[in-house]
Amino acid sequence: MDGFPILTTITFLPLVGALLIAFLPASWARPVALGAALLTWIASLLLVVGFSAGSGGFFQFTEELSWIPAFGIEYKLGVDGLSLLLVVLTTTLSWISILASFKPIQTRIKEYMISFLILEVGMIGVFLALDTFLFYIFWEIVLVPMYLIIGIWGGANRIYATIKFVLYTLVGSLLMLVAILATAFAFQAANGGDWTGAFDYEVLRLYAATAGGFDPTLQLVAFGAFFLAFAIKVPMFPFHTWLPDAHVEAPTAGSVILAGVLLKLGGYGFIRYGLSFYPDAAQTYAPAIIVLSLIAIIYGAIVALVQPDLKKLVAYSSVSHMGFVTLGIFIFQPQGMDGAILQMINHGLITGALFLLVGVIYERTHDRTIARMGGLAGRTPAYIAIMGFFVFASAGLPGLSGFVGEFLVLLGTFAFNPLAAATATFVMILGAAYMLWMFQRMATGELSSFLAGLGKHLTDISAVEILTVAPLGALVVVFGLFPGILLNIIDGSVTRALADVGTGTPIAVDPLVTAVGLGAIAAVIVLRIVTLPMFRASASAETSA
Amino acid sequence: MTFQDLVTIAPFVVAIFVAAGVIAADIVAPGRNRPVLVIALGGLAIVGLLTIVTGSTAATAFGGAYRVDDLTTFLDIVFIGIAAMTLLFAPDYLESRRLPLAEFAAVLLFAMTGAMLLAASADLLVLFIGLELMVLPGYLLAGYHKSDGYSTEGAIKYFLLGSFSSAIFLFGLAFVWGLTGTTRVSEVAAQLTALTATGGLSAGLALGLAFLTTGVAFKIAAVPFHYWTPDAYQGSPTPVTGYLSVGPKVGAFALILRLFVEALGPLRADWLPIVVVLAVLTMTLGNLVALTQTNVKRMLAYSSIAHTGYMLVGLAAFAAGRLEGLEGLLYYGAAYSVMNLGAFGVVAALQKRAGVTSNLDTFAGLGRREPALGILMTLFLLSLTGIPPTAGFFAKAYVILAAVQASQDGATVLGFLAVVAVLNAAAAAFYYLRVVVYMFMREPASDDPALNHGRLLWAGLLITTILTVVFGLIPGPLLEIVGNAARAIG
Amino acid sequence: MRGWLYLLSAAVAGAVITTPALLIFVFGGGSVDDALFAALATLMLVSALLVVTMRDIIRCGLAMIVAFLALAGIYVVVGAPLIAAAQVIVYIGAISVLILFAIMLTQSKAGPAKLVFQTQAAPAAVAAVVLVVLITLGISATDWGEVGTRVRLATDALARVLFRDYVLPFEVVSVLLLAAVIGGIFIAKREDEPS
Amino acid sequence: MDILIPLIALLPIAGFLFTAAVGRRLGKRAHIVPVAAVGLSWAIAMVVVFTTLTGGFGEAGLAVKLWDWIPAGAFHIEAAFFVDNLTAALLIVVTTVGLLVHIYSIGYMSHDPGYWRFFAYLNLFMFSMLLLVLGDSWLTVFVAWELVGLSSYLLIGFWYRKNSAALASKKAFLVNRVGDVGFALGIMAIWVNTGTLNIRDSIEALTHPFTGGNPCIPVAPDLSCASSDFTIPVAIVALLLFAGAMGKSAQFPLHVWLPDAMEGPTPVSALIHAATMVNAGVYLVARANPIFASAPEAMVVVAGIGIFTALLAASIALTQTDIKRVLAYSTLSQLGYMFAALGVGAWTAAIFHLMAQGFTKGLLFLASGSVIHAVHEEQDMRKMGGLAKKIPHTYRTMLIGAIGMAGIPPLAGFFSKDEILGESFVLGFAWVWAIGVVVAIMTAFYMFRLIGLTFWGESRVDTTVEPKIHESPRVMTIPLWLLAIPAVLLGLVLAWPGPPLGPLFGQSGPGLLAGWLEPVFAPGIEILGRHEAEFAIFGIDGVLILISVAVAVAGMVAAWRLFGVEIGGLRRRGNPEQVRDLTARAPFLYRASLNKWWFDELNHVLFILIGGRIAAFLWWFDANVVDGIVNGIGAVTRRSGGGLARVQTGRVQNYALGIAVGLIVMVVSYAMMVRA
Amino acid sequence: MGLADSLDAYLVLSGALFTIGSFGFLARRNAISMLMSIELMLNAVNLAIVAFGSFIPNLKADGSIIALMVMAVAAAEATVGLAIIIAIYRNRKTPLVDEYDAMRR
Repeated sequence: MDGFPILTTITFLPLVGALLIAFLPASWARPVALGAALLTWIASLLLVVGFSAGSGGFFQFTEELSWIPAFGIEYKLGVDGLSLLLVVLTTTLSWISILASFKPIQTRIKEYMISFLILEVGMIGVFLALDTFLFYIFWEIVLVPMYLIIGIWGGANRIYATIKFVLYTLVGSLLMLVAILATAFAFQAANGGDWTGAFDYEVLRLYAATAGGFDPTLQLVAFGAFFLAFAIKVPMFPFHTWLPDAHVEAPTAGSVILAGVLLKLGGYGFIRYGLSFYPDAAQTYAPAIIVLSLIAIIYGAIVALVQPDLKKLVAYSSVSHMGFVTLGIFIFQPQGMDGAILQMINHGLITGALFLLVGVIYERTHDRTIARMGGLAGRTPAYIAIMGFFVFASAGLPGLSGFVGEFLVLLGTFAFNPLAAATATFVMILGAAYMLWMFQRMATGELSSFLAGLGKHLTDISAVEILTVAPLGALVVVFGLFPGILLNIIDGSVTRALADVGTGTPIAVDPLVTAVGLGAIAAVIVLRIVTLPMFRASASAETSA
Repeated sequence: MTFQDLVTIAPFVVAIFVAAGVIAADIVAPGRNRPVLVIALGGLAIVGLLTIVTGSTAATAFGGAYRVDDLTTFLDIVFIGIAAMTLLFAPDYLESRRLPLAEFAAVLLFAMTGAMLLAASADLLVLFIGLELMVLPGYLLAGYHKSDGYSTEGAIKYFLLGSFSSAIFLFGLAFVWGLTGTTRVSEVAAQLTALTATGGLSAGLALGLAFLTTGVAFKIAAVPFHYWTPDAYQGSPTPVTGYLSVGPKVGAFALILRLFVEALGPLRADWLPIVVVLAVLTMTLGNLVALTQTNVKRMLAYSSIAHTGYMLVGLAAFAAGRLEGLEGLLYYGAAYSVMNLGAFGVVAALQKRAGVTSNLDTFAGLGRREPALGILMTLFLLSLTGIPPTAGFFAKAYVILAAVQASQDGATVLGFLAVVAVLNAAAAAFYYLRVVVYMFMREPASDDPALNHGRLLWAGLLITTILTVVFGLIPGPLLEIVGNAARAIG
Repeated sequence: MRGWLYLLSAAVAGAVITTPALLIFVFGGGSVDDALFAALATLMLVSALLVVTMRDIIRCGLAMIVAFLALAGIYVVVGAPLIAAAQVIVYIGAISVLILFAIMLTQSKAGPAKLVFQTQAAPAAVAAVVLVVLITLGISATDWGEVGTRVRLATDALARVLFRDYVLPFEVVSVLLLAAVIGGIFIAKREDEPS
Repeated sequence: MDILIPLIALLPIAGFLFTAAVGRRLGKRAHIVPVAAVGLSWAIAMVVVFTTLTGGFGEAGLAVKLWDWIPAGAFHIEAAFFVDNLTAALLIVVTTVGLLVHIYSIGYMSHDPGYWRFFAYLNLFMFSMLLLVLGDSWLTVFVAWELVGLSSYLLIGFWYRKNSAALASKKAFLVNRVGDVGFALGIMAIWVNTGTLNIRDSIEALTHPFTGGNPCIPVAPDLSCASSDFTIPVAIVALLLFAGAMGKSAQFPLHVWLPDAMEGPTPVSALIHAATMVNAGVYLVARANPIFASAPEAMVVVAGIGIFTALLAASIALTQTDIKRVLAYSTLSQLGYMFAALGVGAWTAAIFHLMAQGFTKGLLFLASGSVIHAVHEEQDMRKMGGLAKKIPHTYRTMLIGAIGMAGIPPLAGFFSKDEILGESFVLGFAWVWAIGVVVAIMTAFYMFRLIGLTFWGESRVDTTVEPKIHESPRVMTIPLWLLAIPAVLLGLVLAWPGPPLGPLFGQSGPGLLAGWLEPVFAPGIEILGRHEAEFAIFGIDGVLILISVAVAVAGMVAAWRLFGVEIGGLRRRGNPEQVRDLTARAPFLYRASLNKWWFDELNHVLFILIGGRIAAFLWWFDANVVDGIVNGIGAVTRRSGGGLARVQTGRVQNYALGIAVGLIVMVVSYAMMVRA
Repeated sequence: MGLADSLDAYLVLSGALFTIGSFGFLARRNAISMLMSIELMLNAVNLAIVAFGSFIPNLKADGSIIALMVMAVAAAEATVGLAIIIAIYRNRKTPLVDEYDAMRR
C-alpha cells in the first residue's frame, strides 16, 4: 500500500460522496451517502490490516505536501496506533449514523447527508493531521456541519443549543489558534528565523523533547489555550454545560457522532499535542486537571441521577465517563493512559449505541421523558434486551469493553494515589444507579398509559435499527474479552506520549498568580449567584433571538 | 512633466478617461446600460492590465509626487477589483429602483481614481487631494438613491462628518508640513527623523499628529470616530454600501500606509499606543453593538468596524517592529474586500425586488427559497467569522501571528491584543451565524417566488466566492504579493 | 428711525473692531501692519462668531462673506496677495453665492434660539474652548525652526513652482471638480426629470 | 482435564446463548438444552472433583490458561481457570444444587410465560457462579462476581411486571455494587502491592514478602520485588476484600438486599440466595485466608460483623410471617455464622457450614416453594396451617431441613454449626461462642415456628383455595428428596473424625473435609501459628456439644409451646394468647424485629431523601451557576452591546461632538508623549 | 517685534477660527450653517498654511499653491454638500439636521 495516498483517500472519500450528492437528485442522497461512508469504512479497515502494530509509536503511511511554504505549513498526514483506532471508530460510527438517519431524517435530506459527510472529513482529518495548522483547520471544519446538523434537524430548542455549542467551542479553539501560532513562531525564532517545520508535529515534538523544549511562560500560556480548547470538547467539568443541550436537541445521528467522536477530539488532542509539546506545563497543570476529572466523574454521575430526559441522562453520563479519560491521561501512568484510550473507544461504542437506542424509542414515542416510559419489556422485548445489554455495558459490567478501560484507569490512579482511585471507584455505584434507574423505569412494570396510548405505533426494534447497533454490541463484547487487540495497537503511542511528558518537570508558578486565579474564579461564581435573579438560567430565548 | 511621467501614471489617466467615457456614452445613448457597462468594465480591464504592466517596475513621476511600487500595484489592483465587483452587483439593484447606471458608474470610477492616486501618492498634497477625490464621490454615491429618505440621510451624515474630519485632517497636515517644510513623503520622513533625533516629539508635531490620527481614524471608521458608518451604510443603496465598506476603507488604509507608515514612520513609537487602544476599542465595540442589530446591512456596518480593528492589530504589530504586521494588514484588506463584497452582493441580490428591506426576516428561509444564494452567503459569513478554510480565517490568523510575534519580541501588549482579537472573533460568530440561522433554520417569512438574478450578479458572486476559497486554501501566491508590497515601504 | 439704529449698531461694531488696532498702534508702538492685522483679525473673528451664532441664516451668510473679506485682508498683510485675490474670487465669488442660493432654495426662516442651536450647544462651547486652549498652548510651545520675516512672493515664482512641482495636484483638482459637478448635478436634479 | 475444567463453566454459557437466541420459539421444550448443559457440567464437575480430592493434581491444584486477557504492560491478566480442593468442595455444592434446582424449575415454572427466559438466566447464573469458583486471578473472580450480580438481578426481577420485583432486583444489584467497590479497590491494592493479580502468586507475595530466600515477586509499576513495606497495609487489603464479601454474602450493613430478593421465583431463592451466590463471600475470604491470617485485626472485624449479622437476622426471623422471608433471614443468620467462623480462623468449619447450609437451605427453599405452589402462590404463613397431611413429601423433606437447621444430631446442620461454635470457643473467642449459642436457640425456635405455622394445627388457608391444595409433581418432589439426603448425611460423611465409633474411644483425626481442605488453609494456619486442637469428645468438646444440642432442643420446645406440634404421637395445640402477651410484654423488641430494625427506612432516608436532595441541588447548581455563568457572560455581552448602541443617537451633531471629544483626548494623549 | 511679524499670531488666529468653525458645526442645527462652519474651518487651515508659507524660508511659494488647492477642494466639497442638502430637503422638507435621525442605534 506504500505510495498510494491511502490516508488522503480515507479523509476525502466522504467529500467525494458529498459532491456527488450535491449534483444528484435528492432520492440518491441516502444510498450515495451510505455508500461513501461504507467505502471510507472499508478503506480504514484496510488501513488496520496494513498497520504494523509492533513498530513503536512511529507514524505510518505518512504523506507530505508543501502547502504554504512561506510559513513551512504542510499538508501532512500520518497515522499511529492512537489515531488509527479513532479513525476506525469515526468511520464505523459514521456509516452507522447515516444508516440510522434514513428514517428519522425526511426533510432536506441532501443537505443533511452532505453536512454529515463533510463532518466525517473533518473528524478523520483531525485525527490524521500531522501539521498543527492543518489540524486546526480540520478542527474548525468539524464545527460547521455539526452546527447545521443540530440547528436544522434538531429539536425544539435547537438554535439555542447549536449556537451555544459553536460559540463555546469557538472560544476555546480560537485561543488554541493563538497558541499554535505562538508555538510555531517560538520554534521559528529558535530556528534562526527559518519557518520550515514550524508547524510540523514531529519536528515540534522533537524540539519540545530536546534541549528543554519551549520557554516555560510560553508553555504555560500555550498549554492553557490548548487545555481550554480540549477541555471544552471533552467536555471537562466545568466546561460541560453545552453538552446536555447539544445532545438533547441534536438528531439521533448527531448525538451519536457528538458523543462518539467529537468528545474524543479533546482526549486525542491532550495526548497528541498537550503532552508532547508542553511536557513541563502538562506536569504543572496535571494536579488541577486530575481534580477536575474526579469532580467530573462524580458530579456527572450524581447529576445524571436526577435527569428526567433520556438523552440528558446519557449526556451527563458522558461527562462522567469522559472524566475517566482525562483522569487516565493526566496521571501519566501506562495503565492510566491505556485505560484512557480504551475508555475513549468504548465510550464511543457504548454511548453511541445508547443514543441510537434512545433514538429508536423516540422515533416511536416522540418523547424522551423517562417518567412517561414503563413496561416496555413486555411490549418490545428485543429492544429492551438490547437496551439492557448496553445499559450494563455502560455501567461497566466486567466482561464487556467498558469495564477494561475504566478499570485500567482506576488501577493507574490507585498506583498514583489510592484516595483519588477510591473517589473515582465510587462511581461504580452511581453509574449503576442512574443506568439501572433509567432502565427499570423504561422496562419494568405495566405498560405506561402514555405508551399504551400509542397503540400499534409502538413496535419493537426493527431489523435496520438492530443492524445499526449490532456491530457496536459485537465490538463491545470482543473488546471486552480481547482488549489485547486494542492494547497492542496503541502500545507504541502510549509509550511515546508518556516518554514525552516524562521529560517534563513542573514549572514553579508564583503562588500569587495561582491565588489571584482562584480568587477570580470564586469571584465569578459569587457574582453569578448574586445576579441569579437578573439573568435566569433560561437565557435560551435571548440567545437564540 | 515628461513622457516618462505620463507612462508612469498611465493607469491613473486611463481610469479618468474611462470615467469620462462613461459619461460620454450616456450622453450619446442616454439611459442604456449596456454601453456603459461595456466601457466601464472593459476600461477597468485595461486599467488593470496597465497597472500590472507599469507596476512591474518601480518608478516615480512628477518629481517624486507620484510613486509606483509593489504596494501601489497591489492596492490599485484591489481598488480596480472592488470597482468592478460593485459594477457587477449594481445594475440589478439600480434597475429595479429606476436609477441610472451611467452617473453611478462615472462617480464610482472617479472614486476609484481617487483611491488609486492615494495609493500612489508620494506627496502630502497629492495624498490629500487623492483622499478627497476618493471620498467626495463616496458622499454622492451614498445619496445616490436621492428619492429615498434613508439614502439621502445617510449621505448628508456621511458628508457633514466627512468634511468635518477632512478639515481636521488638513489642519494636522498643515502643521506637519509647517514643521517639516516639505510635502514629499520621503523628505518628511527624513525631516522627522532629524527632528525627533534631537528634540523628540515637539508640541506642534504632537498637535499635528493628533489631528492627523483623528482624521484618519475617522476615514477607516475606528472607534470612537465611527459614528457615521452605521447610518451611512444602512442608508446607502446596497451595492454602494458594499463599495463603501471596502473601497474607502482599504483606501483609508492606503492613506495610513503612505502617511503614517511612510511619512510618519519615524514616529511609530509615538502612535503605536494610540493604535493599540483604537484597535481594542474598535474590535470590541464593533462586535458588541453588531450583536444587537436586526438589520443585516447595519449589522455588517458594525462588523466592518470590527474588521477595521483586526486590521489595526496588524498595523500595531508593524509599529511594534514586525513587517508581518503590514503583510497581515494587506492580506486582511484583500480578503476582507472579497468576502464583504460577496456578502453585500447577496444582500443586494435579495433586494432586487424594490422595497425589500435588509432586515433579518428577509433572510428567513432563504436556504429554502434560493439555496444557491443561501449557501454562498453562508460561505461569506463563515469567512467573515474566520472559520477555515476561507480567506477570512487565514487573514485573521496572519494578523494574529504578527501580533504574537511582536509580543514575543517584547511588546507584550500585542499578545493581549491577539487574545482580544480572537475573543472578539468568537463573539462575532454569534451575529454572523444568526444570519445562517435565519436562512436555514427558520421558515420563510414571505412566499415570494425566487427572483431571477442577472448574469453579471452571478458572475460577481462567482468571482468573490472563488477568491474567498482560494485566499483561504492556497494563500501562497497572495502571500508573495503582499510580502513584496509590504517590503516596498516597510 | 430704524435706519438710525442700523447706523448706531454699525458704529458700535466699527468701534469694537478698530479699538484693539488703535490701542496697538498708538500705545503698543506697533507698525501699521500690526494695526491692520489686529483690526482684520478682530473683524474676522467677530464676524465668524456672528456666523455661528446669529439666528437669521441669511445674515449668517453675509457675516461669512465679511469674515472671508477680512481673511483676504490678512492674506495681503502676511504677504500673499495672490491668495487674497483667489480668496475673494473663490469664496466670496463662488462659494458664498452658492450657499446663499442654497439658502434661498431651502428657504429656511430665522427661528427662535432652540431652532438654531443644538441642545448640546453648551458642551460644544466647552469643547471648543478646550480645543482652542490646547491649540494655542501647542503652538506657543513649539519652536518652528528658523522663522524668517514675511516674504512677499512674486507671482512668477509661484507659477514656476506650480507647474514644476505641483502640476499633478493641479490636474487632479480639476478632475475632482468635474466629479463633484457631475455627481452634484445628478443628486440635486429633481427626480421626475428624465435622467 | 485442561479441556474438561473450562467445559464446566462453558457448557452453561453455551446453554444460555442458545436459549437466549432461540428459546422463545422452543416454548415448553425450552428447558431441555439448559438442563442438559447443567447436567453435563455436573457430571464433568464430579469427575474433576474426584480427581482433585484424590490428589489427582497434587496439593497445588491445577491451573488452565485460556488466553491473555489484558496485556497492558506491567499489568498482565490471563483468562485462566484453577482447581484445587477448596474449589472442588464448592463445585460439589454449586453443580449439585444447581442441577436439582434446574430440574425442580421444570415443574415450578411450567406455567410461566417466561419459561425459556428463566432457564436462560439460570444457565447464565450457573456460568457466572462456576467462573467465580474456578477463576484463577482476582480480576476473573471479580468478573464472575459482577456477573452473578447481573444474573441475580435478572432473576430477582424475573417477573418484571411486578414493580416490587423490579425494585428489589435494582436494590440487590446496587447494594452488591457497594461491596464490589471495596473488592475492586482491594484488587487494585493487591496489584499495587504485588504487581500480579494471580490469586496464588499475589497471596504468596503478600504473605511472604521478598526476604533474600523467598522468590522475588515482581511489583508494579517498576517490577521490583515485593518487600514487606507495602504501599497499602495488608490489613486494608483484607478489609477491602471483606467489603466485597459483605456485599455478596449480605453481611450487616449490606444485608438489606437479601430479604427483598425473595421477590424472585422460589427456585432462584433456593439456588442463588441460599445455596450458592451468597456463599461467594465466604469462599472469597476462605480463599484469601493467608491474607486475613496476616492481619489479625481484620479477622476480628470479620468475626464481629459475622456474629452480629447472625444475631440481627435471627432476631428478625423470629417474627416474620412471610415463609420465604423467614428462610431468607435464617440464611443471613447462617452466613453470619460462617463469617464468624472465618473470623476466628475456623476456615474448615466455615466451608463445612457452607456446604451443609447449601444443601439444607436449598432443600428448605425448594420445599417452601412447593408449599407456596400448593396454596397458590400464598406466602403468608398466617394463611397456612395444617398442610402436613395434604402435602406429605414437602412436609417431610421440610421437617428434615428444619431439624437440620435447628442443629439436632446427627444431621449435617448440627455438625457444621457445632464445629463453628466449638472452634470459636476453643480458639478463645468466647464472646462469639456465647452469641452463637443465643442465635442457635433463636434458630431452632423460628424454624419450628415456621413448621408449626405452616404444617401443623388447623388450616387457615383461604376457603376458595382449600379444596385445590395438592402435592407438587414428581419433577419437584424428587429433587426435594435428593436434597434431603445430603442434608442428613453430609455431616456424618464429612465430619466424622476417624473410623466409625472411634471418637467414643478417644480416637480422633481430622474429618474428611478437614483433610481435603488442609492444604488450602495450611498457609493461614501456619501464619496464625496455631497447632491443631485435639478433638476430645469427653472433654470440653463434649460439653460444648451437649450445650448446643440442649439449646437447640430448648428452642424447639419453646416453639412447640407457642405454635403447637404434631409429630407422630406428640401433639400439642398452638397457644396464640401466649404469643400475644409475649409480644405485648416486649413491645419494642417485637416491633423492632417485625420492622427489621428499620433498616429499609434508614436507607430510604439516607439515599432517597438526603442523596436525592444533594443530586437535585447539584443539578440546580449545574443549570444556574455553572451554565449560568456561561449564559451570564453571553447575556452581559449582548446587553453591553445594546447599551453601547445607544451612543448611536442618529444625530450628526452628537456624532460630531463625540469626534471633537475624541480629538481632544487624542491631542492630550499625544501631548503627554511630548518629550521636550 | 510686532504682532504681524510673529508666526504664532497667525497660527493662533487660525486656531481660533478653526475652533469657532468647529463650534458652529457642533452647535448649529441647520445643515447650511454647518456647511458654512466647515468653510470657516477650511479657511482657518488655509490661513495656517499661508502663514507657514510666508514665514518659513524653505517653503517659499508652496504655501500659496497648497492654499489654492485647498480652496478648490473646498469649492468641490461645497458643491457636493449643497447638492446633497437640496436632495434631502426635498425628502424631509426641513433643513434641520438633527431631525434626520431615522437611522440610529
